[in-house]
Amino acid sequence: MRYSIFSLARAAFSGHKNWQRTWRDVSPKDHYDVVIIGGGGHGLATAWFLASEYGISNVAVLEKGWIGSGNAGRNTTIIRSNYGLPGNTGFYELSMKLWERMEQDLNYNTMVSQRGVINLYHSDAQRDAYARRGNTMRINGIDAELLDLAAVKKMMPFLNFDNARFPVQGGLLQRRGGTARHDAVVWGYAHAASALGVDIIQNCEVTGFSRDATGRVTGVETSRGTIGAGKVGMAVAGSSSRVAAMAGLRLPIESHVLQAFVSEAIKPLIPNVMTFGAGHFYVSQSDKGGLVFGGDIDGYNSYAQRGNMPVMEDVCEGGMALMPMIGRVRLLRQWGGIMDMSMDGSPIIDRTPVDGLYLNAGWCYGGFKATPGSGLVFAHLLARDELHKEAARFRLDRFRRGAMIDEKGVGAQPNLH
Amino acid sequence: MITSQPNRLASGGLIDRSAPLNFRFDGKTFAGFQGDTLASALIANGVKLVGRSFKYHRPRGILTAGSEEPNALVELRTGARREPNTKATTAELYDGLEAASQNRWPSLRHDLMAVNQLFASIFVAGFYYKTFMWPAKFWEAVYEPAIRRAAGLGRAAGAADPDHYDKAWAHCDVLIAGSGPAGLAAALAAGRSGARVILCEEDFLLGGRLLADGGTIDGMPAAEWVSRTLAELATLPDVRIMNRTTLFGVYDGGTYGAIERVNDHLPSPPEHQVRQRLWRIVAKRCVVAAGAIERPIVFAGNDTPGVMMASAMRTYVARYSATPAKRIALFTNNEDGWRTVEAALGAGLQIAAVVDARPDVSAAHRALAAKAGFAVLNGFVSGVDGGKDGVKKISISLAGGARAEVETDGLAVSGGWNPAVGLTSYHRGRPKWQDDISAFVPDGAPPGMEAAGAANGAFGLGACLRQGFAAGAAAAQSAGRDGNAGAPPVADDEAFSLTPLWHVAGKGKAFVDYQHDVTAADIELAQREGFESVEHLKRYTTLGMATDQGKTSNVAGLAIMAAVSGKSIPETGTTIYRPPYVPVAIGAFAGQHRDENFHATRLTPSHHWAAEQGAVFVDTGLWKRAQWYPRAGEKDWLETVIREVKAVRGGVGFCDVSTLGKIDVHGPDAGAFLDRVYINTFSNLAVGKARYGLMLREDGMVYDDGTTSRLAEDHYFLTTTTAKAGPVMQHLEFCRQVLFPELNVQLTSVSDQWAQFSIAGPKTRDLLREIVDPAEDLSNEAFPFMGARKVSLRGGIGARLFRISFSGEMAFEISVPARYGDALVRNLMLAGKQFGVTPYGTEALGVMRIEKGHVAGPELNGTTTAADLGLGKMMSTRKDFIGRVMAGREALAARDRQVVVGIKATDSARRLRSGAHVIPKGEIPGPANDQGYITSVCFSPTLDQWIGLALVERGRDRIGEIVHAHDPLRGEDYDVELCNPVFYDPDGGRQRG
Amino acid sequence: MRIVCPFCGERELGEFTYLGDAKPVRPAAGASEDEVFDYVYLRDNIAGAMSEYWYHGGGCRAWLKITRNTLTHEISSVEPAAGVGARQVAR
Amino acid sequence: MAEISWISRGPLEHVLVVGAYGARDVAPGISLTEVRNFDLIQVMARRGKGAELANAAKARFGVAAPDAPKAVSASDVTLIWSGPDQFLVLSKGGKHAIDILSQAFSQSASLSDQSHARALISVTGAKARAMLAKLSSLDLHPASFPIGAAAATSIDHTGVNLWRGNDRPDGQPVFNLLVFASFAVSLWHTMLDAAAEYGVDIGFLEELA
Repeated sequence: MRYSIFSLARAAFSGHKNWQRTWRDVSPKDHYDVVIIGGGGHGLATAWFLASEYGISNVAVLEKGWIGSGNAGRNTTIIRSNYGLPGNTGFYELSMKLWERMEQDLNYNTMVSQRGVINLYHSDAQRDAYARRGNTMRINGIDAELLDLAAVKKMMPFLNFDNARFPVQGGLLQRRGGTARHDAVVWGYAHAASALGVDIIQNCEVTGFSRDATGRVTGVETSRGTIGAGKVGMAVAGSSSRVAAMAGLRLPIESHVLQAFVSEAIKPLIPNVMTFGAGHFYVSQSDKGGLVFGGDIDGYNSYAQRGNMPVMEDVCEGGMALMPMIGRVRLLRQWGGIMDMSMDGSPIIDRTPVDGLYLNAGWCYGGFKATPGSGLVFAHLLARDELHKEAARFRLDRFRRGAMIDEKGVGAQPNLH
Repeated sequence: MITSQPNRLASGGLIDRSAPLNFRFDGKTFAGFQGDTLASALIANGVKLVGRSFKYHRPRGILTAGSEEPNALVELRTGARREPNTKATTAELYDGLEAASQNRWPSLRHDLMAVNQLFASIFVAGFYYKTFMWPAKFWEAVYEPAIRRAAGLGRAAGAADPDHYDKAWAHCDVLIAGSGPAGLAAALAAGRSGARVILCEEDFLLGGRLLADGGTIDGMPAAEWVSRTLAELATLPDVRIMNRTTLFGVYDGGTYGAIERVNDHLPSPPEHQVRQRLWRIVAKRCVVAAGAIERPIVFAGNDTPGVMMASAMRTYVARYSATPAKRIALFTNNEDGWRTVEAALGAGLQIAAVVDARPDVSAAHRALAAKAGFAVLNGFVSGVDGGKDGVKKISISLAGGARAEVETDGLAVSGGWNPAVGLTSYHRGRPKWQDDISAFVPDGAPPGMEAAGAANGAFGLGACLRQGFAAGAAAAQSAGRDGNAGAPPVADDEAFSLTPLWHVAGKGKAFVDYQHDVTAADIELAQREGFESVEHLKRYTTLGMATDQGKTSNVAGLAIMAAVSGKSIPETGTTIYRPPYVPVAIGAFAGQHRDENFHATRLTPSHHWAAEQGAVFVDTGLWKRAQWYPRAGEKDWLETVIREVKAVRGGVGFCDVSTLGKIDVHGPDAGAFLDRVYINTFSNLAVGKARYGLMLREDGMVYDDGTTSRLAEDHYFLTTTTAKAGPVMQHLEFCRQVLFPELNVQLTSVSDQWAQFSIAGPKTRDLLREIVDPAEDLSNEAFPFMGARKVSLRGGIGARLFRISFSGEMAFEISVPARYGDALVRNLMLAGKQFGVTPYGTEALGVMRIEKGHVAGPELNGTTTAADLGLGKMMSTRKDFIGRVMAGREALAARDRQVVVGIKATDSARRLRSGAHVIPKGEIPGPANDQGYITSVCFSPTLDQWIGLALVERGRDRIGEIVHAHDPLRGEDYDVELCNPVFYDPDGGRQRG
Repeated sequence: MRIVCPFCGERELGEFTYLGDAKPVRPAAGASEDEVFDYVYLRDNIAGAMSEYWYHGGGCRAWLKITRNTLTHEISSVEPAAGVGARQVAR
Repeated sequence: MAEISWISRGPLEHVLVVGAYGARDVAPGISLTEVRNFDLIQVMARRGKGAELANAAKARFGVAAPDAPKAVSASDVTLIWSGPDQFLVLSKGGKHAIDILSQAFSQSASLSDQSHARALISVTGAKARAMLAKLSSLDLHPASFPIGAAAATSIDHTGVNLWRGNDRPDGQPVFNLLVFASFAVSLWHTMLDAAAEYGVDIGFLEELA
């Protein structure tokens, strides 16, 4: 059923009794050309691109819980392509371009809002680092502006400019950056992929891999039986190591908890997405009115999906330092997601040493913005058995070769990325 | 003109009639009493309409009397103290309180946004996902701004919060949430057992439901029992009662979060006091006696002002002497709802009728009805007639199928009680369904936590007391306190009979989540569209995501979902419960850490002297460092820095470098230890000598650099960069304790012990001779380049001298004990006057290091190897060291790596900027020919032009090549020449001279 | 989280810094690039009880080997690193 | 030749204002006293020399060095545990200075002078615990932190050594804090903020009592 204001109006007359399921409710078939493990944004996007771009629609997406129950539904909804290193820059811009057409692609309003993302700087050294990054972006055809203090004051007069411990000096702005409605991205891909014949199977947990005599993966064992597959793609960020272990693989990944927070809904206060450069704090305001904010990971391996107080306090300290007007705004909810923290802070999209098994992992805390791009390049890899040119550096063997993509420059210490 | 309080009873209640207070709501002045909440005072003044809903802007009244309130949200206070979304039901009244309704325009009574109700048939759950997609550009320009303005609730202040907050720690054996009968009984038992007890109560009064419902405990009225209990608890030295304090979260290891509203009951905090305090409470055991929340029944018109929870209705009557209605109707499915009838009658109010969903109303209740002259109807309320002025009439579907109508101005609703399962579920434990009370009760509580009383599904007063007491005693005992807990308080148990009823089907909007305008029909739609999982339901309809966190709506919502999807309620399950239990001000989480106190500040030993000189300071990590020392008449910082550099290169200057990390490395294996952490060798360094060292991370990238001196056979003095002082210390301790425990070495940070200054320039020795004991020989022969030793200073103090140079000049670094640092600079100034001694800041320091081609922070960026920095030859091939193997990986040895090289503009007048990229000359910039970037730049007074360092592909093989500096961000493009990074004195003759 | 430092007693999380999995052992001098790669980059990333290194940098500066469940954050043992304090460790 | 003089200036000298601070309508609940001059030596046992160091310490100071988080006092010295097999020697000028102690412990320990690396602040008064609860995560209840208890801990993310001295004659507890010199001004302000509501009495001593 096509969605529009007209279909809504028509439905209103019938008391909304005629709406159908957003995605089909199906039982798993015996065999698919491609089985994707993980019904998050990346898995569903991969399925949609397989069907829409690569003509492969005999595809199942297996989700152990309900779709979008992992990080797709726990993130802070930011989209941007302001990366500085080869490998990341082109890929995230590919993703950004796909965001810009997502609603029309999917016939689903994912509320992509290009309200601007600004990274504030507080020192000459930070300014220089952002200048380097912004110039990289421009050289790659991505919009970037280096704002001075006056421009930041004009754009965000509510920041603490007067008595700050680390005064704001300026910022790197990507106007095309912004936010999108995270759940809608999941539902939109599910809706569109399902319409193209993709089977979305919830409450279906993968418990192992079927392998043939050569060791090739031929399918997956699940809580709903064995499902055969020509190829199996993993898109289970947060659980990558656990699923990979079923195939005997060890990954350059640690699982860490990242907390996020939302305030009570208030009338529009913050126009864009901001990151504080002198503390761990970033924020945007949702269309519903809540300030959505976060900071650093808690810093220790965790699968618990919940965090502790020191980080919560640290984040709020950053928020108050940056804009003391939020002191009386109340924090409404606190939650945590499991991040696939890779050893260089960048993702991995590649074949694995196991035939027939493909990996999409290591998104650290940046997976949401990558959703459409990740879907496209992973679909490309699954369909063509070759790396997409914009994801050619996300290889699994880059660590062994020494070709890390380390934006932060902190090395093989995941909790510092 | 202050209105009278028409709906205030003449006597009774827990308000202080001798303390009248004035307040304003939406600009109108009212009167109330000490002991009121804003809600109770509004009720006493006959105000029924207090807010508008989120989506449809429907008129709303007060629903509850506690922190579960979804409707009565106001903007409290004004100006910078304005607090949006404040629950009138928990806001304590104070004299002069100002509140305004929110989310309405232009006024609460005449809210034009209520036009949304006309489109209600379109604005169903999730409608926005299906439209607003065309044209694509319209989202940011048209649709989204309109939605954002319409959404949201109250307005934040928009100005810096003028109040202060702080944070504190507390420790106890037994932490108790709630001061109702279970909580107080738990405190008694634990306290008597000798436990250290903290009891948190969110209300300003202690007693919980006893405050409104009374009862008899130990043969005395509940109020008397409460005051006796509090008196006994006050005699126990380690029992601490914290009212106005909400326990909002439970974290690992028995750490709990609580928010104390220290001064929210006053217009503004007294001087030196905070508004709120965040508590981190560490408790061995926790008893959750947080009570239960009465749940609504979903029926058409259930959001009309004047429809109120039955327990809230009697709270207002009994506790506040405020009457929400004159002629009350009750809609109940359980026995407890009838208590509201008793309370109302006791206060002299009329009962219009009782609609009881249960067929078997007790004879006692029927007798009461007969006596008081009201009807008891077996059936359901199916409609409400009324509007913003309140309820006028209710329609009833009688059990037999007939309909009835009853005129009333206030409908009390009781759908049963839900235990407050928040705290017990915050570690992702899922509450379990208990059939006899048709409610979820705690299960899977965090370690050390136990629920008691109503929070545990025990609704009888006697049971609450028994459970609370037992839980308190058990908690004390498991915390190792086994004193005599004495006898538990005793009370009878009321009958509890309930017939589950969630939703009365019928025409008209029936609200589940009042604040977010989620109706029963929305839930049915969500199910139809496949959003059956409760988490999907929540996200698709926004059920339970409002400021009340669904305290009144979640269970009803999932019960309706269970019904339409043909599952049981426990099969349907609950969503994940997430802290905080009540919304908490962000300012409280930040506490003292805002403005200049966001982070601590570190000052160097010469800071106050530098401030006296008018130095401009720069933040370097937590340090304040002198960036330059302006003099009168200098037009800008550049002029100042040029003067400082010239003074050093032509005479002598000094700079405080105390911020460098300093580590004493002691022990017989100190040399062997350093050999393993540095790429070069230190075990063969002679005593009295210094050496530059480079450390890698285990992944082969450069970690840090610095100079390390050997002061004795078994004592090295290691320095780190300012930025890495802490991390390097941690890394070295890891090497000492974990990687190389067999080495006999000891590490101590001495960063703060020594005031360290670089003294540089051709007249350095002249200046030092003024300071150093004449017996010390500073000649090149006696104290050559890279010499390091202790010396005596004139006037009798000891110091350390290091013949090292960052500037490229003849230079020493001198260390004195930190409390002499101030005296040292003053002595240097005095003694150096004859040589024109000049203090210089970090900027001049940076200029001279670039002139000299020394790498620093911008080049040591964590992605460069020793070879990239031109220091590959330092890597010893004769020993193992951290990072050696990984540094050899193929991509790190690749020919096309970006390496450090010098740059200078071909146009000597051209200013350079860091962050510009390097592109081959004549090519159009693109990802394929982006060959590097400029890392550090300065104006070199020595060369009289801007120079810099850059990381450029094969840079060292391209010396002399003209390349293009491309800086689109700043709109600059210019040619630069790649050159030797050592611009100044490449032979090093000056520093060795 | 609370960690019972064997020297200082129970302390709050903020005093400690996390390093990571304590199972990988640094290969001896002369190890191959593959062995060192495995040590530096590959992780079991256990969901369950895991042995890991923590540093009591905000206290006594001891490195600790802690067994902690990554699903629940429950700590089941804390022991000092081999070379804590003046412990004699054989070469 | 210029006149050279070595005036010792402690880190708090420019910010400590003797007298009352904060709330005035109450009797001061907090007294803060800085001690400006002292010798402070960090002593760390060398590998396998823990017992030897203990003996040498006993011989030198007449008391056993603490092997648990405690502070022990002898006539002219306080030994404060600072970590496994290490302690701080706090004394009044001269007698236990680094050069002297280095001789005494040369066989068994590594020593570093910290005399100038720290500021020493003593906190006392009826509200001392309430104030410290805002700064320190430790449980300072008398049963948990009795006289002589010591801790290496953190305040405002910065390392401190905290120990409880003998009670004041009026029975109020005394908490001593050694804080890093470069952080001292910042922590001093933090302490004043925490103490202000209770009323503060500020003073200093030139030498350790």
